[in-house]
Amino acid sequence: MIVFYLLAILSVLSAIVVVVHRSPIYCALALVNTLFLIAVMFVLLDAHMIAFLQVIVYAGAIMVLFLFVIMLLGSPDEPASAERPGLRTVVLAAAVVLAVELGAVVAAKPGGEPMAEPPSYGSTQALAERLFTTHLLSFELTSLLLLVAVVGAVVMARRRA
Amino acid sequence: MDLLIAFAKCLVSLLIVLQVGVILLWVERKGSALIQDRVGANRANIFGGILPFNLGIVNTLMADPVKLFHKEDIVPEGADHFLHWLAPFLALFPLFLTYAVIPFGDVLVIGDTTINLQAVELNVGILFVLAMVSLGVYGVVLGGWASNSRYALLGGVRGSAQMISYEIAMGLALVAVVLTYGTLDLQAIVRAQGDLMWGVIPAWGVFYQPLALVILFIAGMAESKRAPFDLPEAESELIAGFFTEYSGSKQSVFMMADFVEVAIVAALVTTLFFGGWQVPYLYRDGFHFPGGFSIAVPSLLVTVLQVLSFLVKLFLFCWFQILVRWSLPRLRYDQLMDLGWKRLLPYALANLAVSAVLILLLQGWTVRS
Amino acid sequence: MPEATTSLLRWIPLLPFLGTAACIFAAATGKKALARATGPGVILLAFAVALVSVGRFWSLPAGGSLVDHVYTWIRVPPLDVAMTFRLDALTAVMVLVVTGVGFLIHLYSLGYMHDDPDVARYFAYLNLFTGSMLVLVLADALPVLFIGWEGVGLCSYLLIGFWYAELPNAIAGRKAFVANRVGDAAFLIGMFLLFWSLGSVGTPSLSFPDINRLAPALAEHSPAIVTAVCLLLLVGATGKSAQIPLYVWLPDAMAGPTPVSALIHAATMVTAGVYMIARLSHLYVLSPVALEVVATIGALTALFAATIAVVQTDLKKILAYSTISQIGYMILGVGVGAFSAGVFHLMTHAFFKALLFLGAGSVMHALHGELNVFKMGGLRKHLPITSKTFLIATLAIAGVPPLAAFFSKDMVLEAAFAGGYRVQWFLGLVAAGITAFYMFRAYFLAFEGESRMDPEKEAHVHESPATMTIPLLVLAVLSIVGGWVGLPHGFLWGDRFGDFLQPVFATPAAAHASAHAAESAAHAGGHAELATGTLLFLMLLTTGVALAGIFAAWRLYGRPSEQPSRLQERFRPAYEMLANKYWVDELYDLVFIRPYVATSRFFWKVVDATVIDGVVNGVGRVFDGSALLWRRVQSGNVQHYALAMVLGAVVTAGYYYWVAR
Amino acid sequence: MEQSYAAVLISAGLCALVVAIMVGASRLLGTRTPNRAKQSVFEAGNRSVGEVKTHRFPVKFYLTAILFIVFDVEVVFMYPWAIVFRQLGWFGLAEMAAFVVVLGVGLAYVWKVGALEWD
Amino acid sequence: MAVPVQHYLVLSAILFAIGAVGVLVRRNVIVVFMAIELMLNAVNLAFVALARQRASMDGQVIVFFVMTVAAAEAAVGLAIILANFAQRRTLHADEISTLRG
Repeated sequence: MIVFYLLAILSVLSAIVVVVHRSPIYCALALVNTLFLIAVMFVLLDAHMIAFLQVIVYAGAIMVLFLFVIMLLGSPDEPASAERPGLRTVVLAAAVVLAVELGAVVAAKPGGEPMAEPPSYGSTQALAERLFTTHLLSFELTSLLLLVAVVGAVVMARRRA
Repeated sequence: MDLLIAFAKCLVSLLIVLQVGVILLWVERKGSALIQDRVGANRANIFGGILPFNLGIVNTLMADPVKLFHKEDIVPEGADHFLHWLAPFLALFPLFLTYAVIPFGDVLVIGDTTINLQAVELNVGILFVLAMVSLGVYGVVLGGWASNSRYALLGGVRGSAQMISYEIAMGLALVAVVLTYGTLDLQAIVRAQGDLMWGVIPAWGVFYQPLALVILFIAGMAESKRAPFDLPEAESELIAGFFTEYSGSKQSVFMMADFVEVAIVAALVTTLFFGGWQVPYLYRDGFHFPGGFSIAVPSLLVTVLQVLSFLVKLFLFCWFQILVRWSLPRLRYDQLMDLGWKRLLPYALANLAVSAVLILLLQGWTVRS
Repeated sequence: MPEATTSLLRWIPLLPFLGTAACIFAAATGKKALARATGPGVILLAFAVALVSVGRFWSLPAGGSLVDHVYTWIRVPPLDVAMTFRLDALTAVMVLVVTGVGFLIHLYSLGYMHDDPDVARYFAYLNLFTGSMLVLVLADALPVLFIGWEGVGLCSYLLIGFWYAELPNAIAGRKAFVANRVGDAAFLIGMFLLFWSLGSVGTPSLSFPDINRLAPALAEHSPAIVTAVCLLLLVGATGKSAQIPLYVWLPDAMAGPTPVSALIHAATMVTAGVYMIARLSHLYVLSPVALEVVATIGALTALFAATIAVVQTDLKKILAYSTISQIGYMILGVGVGAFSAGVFHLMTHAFFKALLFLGAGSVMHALHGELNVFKMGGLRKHLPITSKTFLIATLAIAGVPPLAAFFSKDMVLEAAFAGGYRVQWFLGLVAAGITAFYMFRAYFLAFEGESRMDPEKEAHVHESPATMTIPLLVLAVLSIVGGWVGLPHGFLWGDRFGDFLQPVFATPAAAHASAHAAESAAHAGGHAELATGTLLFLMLLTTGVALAGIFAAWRLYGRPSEQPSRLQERFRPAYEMLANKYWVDELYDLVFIRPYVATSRFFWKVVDATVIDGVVNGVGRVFDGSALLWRRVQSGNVQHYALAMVLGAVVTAGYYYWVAR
Repeated sequence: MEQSYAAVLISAGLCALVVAIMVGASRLLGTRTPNRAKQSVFEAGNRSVGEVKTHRFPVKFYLTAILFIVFDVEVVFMYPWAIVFRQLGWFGLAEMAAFVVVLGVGLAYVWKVGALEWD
Repeated sequence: MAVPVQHYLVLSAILFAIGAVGVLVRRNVIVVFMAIELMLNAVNLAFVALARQRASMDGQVIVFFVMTVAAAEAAVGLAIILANFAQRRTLHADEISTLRG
């Protein structure tokens, strides 16, 4: 219980850091931190496999790619003047409203007690069985997605040379 | 009570890894000296003169840390202090954590409580290892980035590129192992290696997945960024690469990280391919030799023996890595990448395919999980 | 019905298709030698396979059949079409004829097309054609049959327009295609109707065994539908088999290379209709009306085409009309319920008609494309083999005993007579006489008498190469002995052929009893089987008619005389009518084509150009105008778009929260 | 399960503590006498010129990272597969074969365009 | 003991909104991308929470796929950023307003 709220607050804070910090690399690190906290929440939600995937794929791969780009481009801290106050207020307002609404919508729906779960719930076994039978097609399509991604990325990246 | 035991176990594994790290430091020095026919580190002499004899290893164990910790901590100008501190932390922390899931013994039976000799009993241990390893990159990247230096940056980029390149091969090798044992639980894998093939040969992973062993070993050594894969550090050209700008304890932490990584590779190889803490023919109640005759052994002694066998294997493979490190010349960067992408990756895939087919062809081939 | 499964049959059509592939490859890479080798080679192989499988079939008990289930083609319950090949007696005959005669024609083509640059493409088409026909005859279900049905249609189009460089050829090909389409449409509708209606008497299916099984029940259920189906299919048959009213494409089909004409007319395509009706005999016998129509169309066509043939001057045209009329006989045969007779005539016809066309081709070869019989004459001394074989074929088709067509044609007529179709029988009889007349007219003009060729052509007239003459000889032999397998009942070994085919067909007895009892009673004392006396009489009658025709031909054309032109003068109008083929083409042009063109023009000019284009352009303009307005929104700044998205999300979420909860 | 993750937390805490101490040690124990020479970035004796952060690298490194991501995901997909492999049998093998083959095409492409060539 | 699923959902809504703000206000395209990843994660959290609520693995499987998509998206997106940077020498979102390359 407490663990969750602790995590929640921390994650919100570091998410805010992601959005507001001026140095991209700090943003990246804050994001990694957020991802970790979310991973822990996954553990709380009995999604053990997913939690580790979160760390491996997001923290271990995607964020590394971000860091790479930041290093490759040596992206400088952006000047605070870049922001335009007018837009900012609008956006903030919109965001707050959105958050409230979404929160309200989901909170409005009665949740009740979580359904009883089979002992194997969240285990790699259970995930795998689902993934490789019911979601077989999506799984195979994923490979196509990745293929396209790699080709596209290579093409784009090599254009500079 | 449980928490206490857990705490104790974590402490033990931490101590093991710490000691292994420091000892490796000494082994590195003396070992390299041995290889190169030198005397090696022989100046430090604690209580010199007071004691009639030289304390040998103890000198290194004491002297090195003490010296390093008392050095000045220099942060270059224009560097980001926080990141400069964070980098070494992130370099070492995940490695320590990795060690927590490695089972260093079977069970310890005290009275009626049996304690599983594994600091963290995760049923997804291998994923844990993989996750931690994948985090190792951050230390390198940040180290390079934080210390506002070209050498460091170059070393950082190189290092991270190298690590991720070999992570794939490593991951695939691990998959092959998982395929063989059908579980992600390291302890279970070790236990599975307890029984015998054809009643004689211990069913160690090395007999099932030789190629995976080789790949894992090479990839692991590349991960640890030591010769012959030490381009990111490359004293001779990059002056320690990403931790060029580090000094004192921070630098020692980076070096420590290298040794710990060596230890972890050794531990992984031991656990996955050489039966971990298993002693051939030794079971919880004693030895049972193929011939049928057996020797009863008290359970405590069994545990001790098993832990010992684990440590022995561990050091064996550490030593092997040090041998390699002092024997082979450094790769060129293109060679490095070729090895990673054009050799290990395809081999790992092929190995996986072959094992999968074999498993299906002769189901009994592998240890059931 | 005992069945033996085998995987042999699939190779019979498959081989030609492989050949097609090879030839296309050859055409693409210009390897003519390859095409020359594979083209005839695969057909020979197919023939061998066919022989083997027929031999296997022989060993089965009577009424048995070989079955080769290749795969399930369509499964959309209740429709379930299996790609299955079945070889029963009927198919056995057809397969042997198609592959055998087909091979001879291929062989002949080697010589005939020797100098043609496109020989590879030619063989590709030819193989495809043969393969399709084999699918057609081997098919065990109506849709599968339809594949071959369409295939031969397509190939006829391709082959007739083979020398597409010349416009007439292209047009002729198109004509053939369109005429076939009309028939095919009807065929399809018939097929659907059949399927749909079978649903009302059991699980609908289109495989022939099921059709045969369910047919009686269907006839019980609603005879009208059976008739409708039969007639629709008949229309399809008239398209393929060039019967009234859809025969018009065939004479023009002469545009193609002569061997192709031989293939189309003798072995494969045009017989498809006859085969189809014979195959569905169990269905047809249940609809006396349909049978009546079939028989009438057959007889009419036979006479009609024969009369046209009388005045043609183009050798191939003559043969073309003779084909139409001969097929008329076959249709007549199946129409009067004497299916075996029809098929019998089909087989013999395959022999002598192929022979005739190849002979004609040989003549063309010698005369460099000259086809006008009045520009020939006296070829006998130049082309000994061709002329002899041609003579044999002519005798055969004229129905002179004991050559092939005598027995088959006679059997058809006698069946018609016996069946009480007296009118049709009479038409057929007359047609027989005319046939004999015009065939010998052609023969005399072309080969006898003194030459009317222009000198420089006559200079180097030469007999054709062996590859062309060998098929001639073989076919000649077949044309002589081909008919002996089916003697009339009671003579020597009798009608072996009919006995062989009997298990396949439905006995038309039922049809007789129901439909023709009345007339039969009126005509021949209601006795279907003929007394030997009557039989003999009939045979003598037909022979006599034939001889009369021959004699007439000899009187008019056998020796130089002015009589033909005089007759021509005297019966000017009749002559005109025949020469213009009863103006049928013009009629069709008037009735169908012009109105069609007119309507099309209307839709093009008015509907399409004005209405549709107007709308389209209008829409375009609307957007064009509004774009001027909207482009302001497109700043190109991604984040503005994102903002829009978020606002949208806000609104949506708000809707769900406040409105739709 | 839960208490095993508790163990993770515990050992994480321990490790964090130890490492933090090790890293901070010389801040506590070491002397601090900063001066320009010490602080200056090492450039083999030369004076450092220009802005380091804007120094850019060959795109090759980036390509490597992309490849890494793609294959990392592949590997990640393989773990669950390996777990249930014995249940899936040949079918499972076929699935993964299709998957890997497609990605293999990607590797082949990258290989062919020479993104793996380091000169 | 168990945290009601709504709390997870609310949290994910908040994170989502924060991410949206990042996407909208930041000018550095790389950071914008990070914000997008943040939003993706917020959604993942919702998925897993609901999966737990309904005791069905599908939610987790979908998260699996979302991660894959995120990986692909990051790879391509960053590649585009690189190419764009090579052309215009900028990471400033406002200045990247044409598709012309």
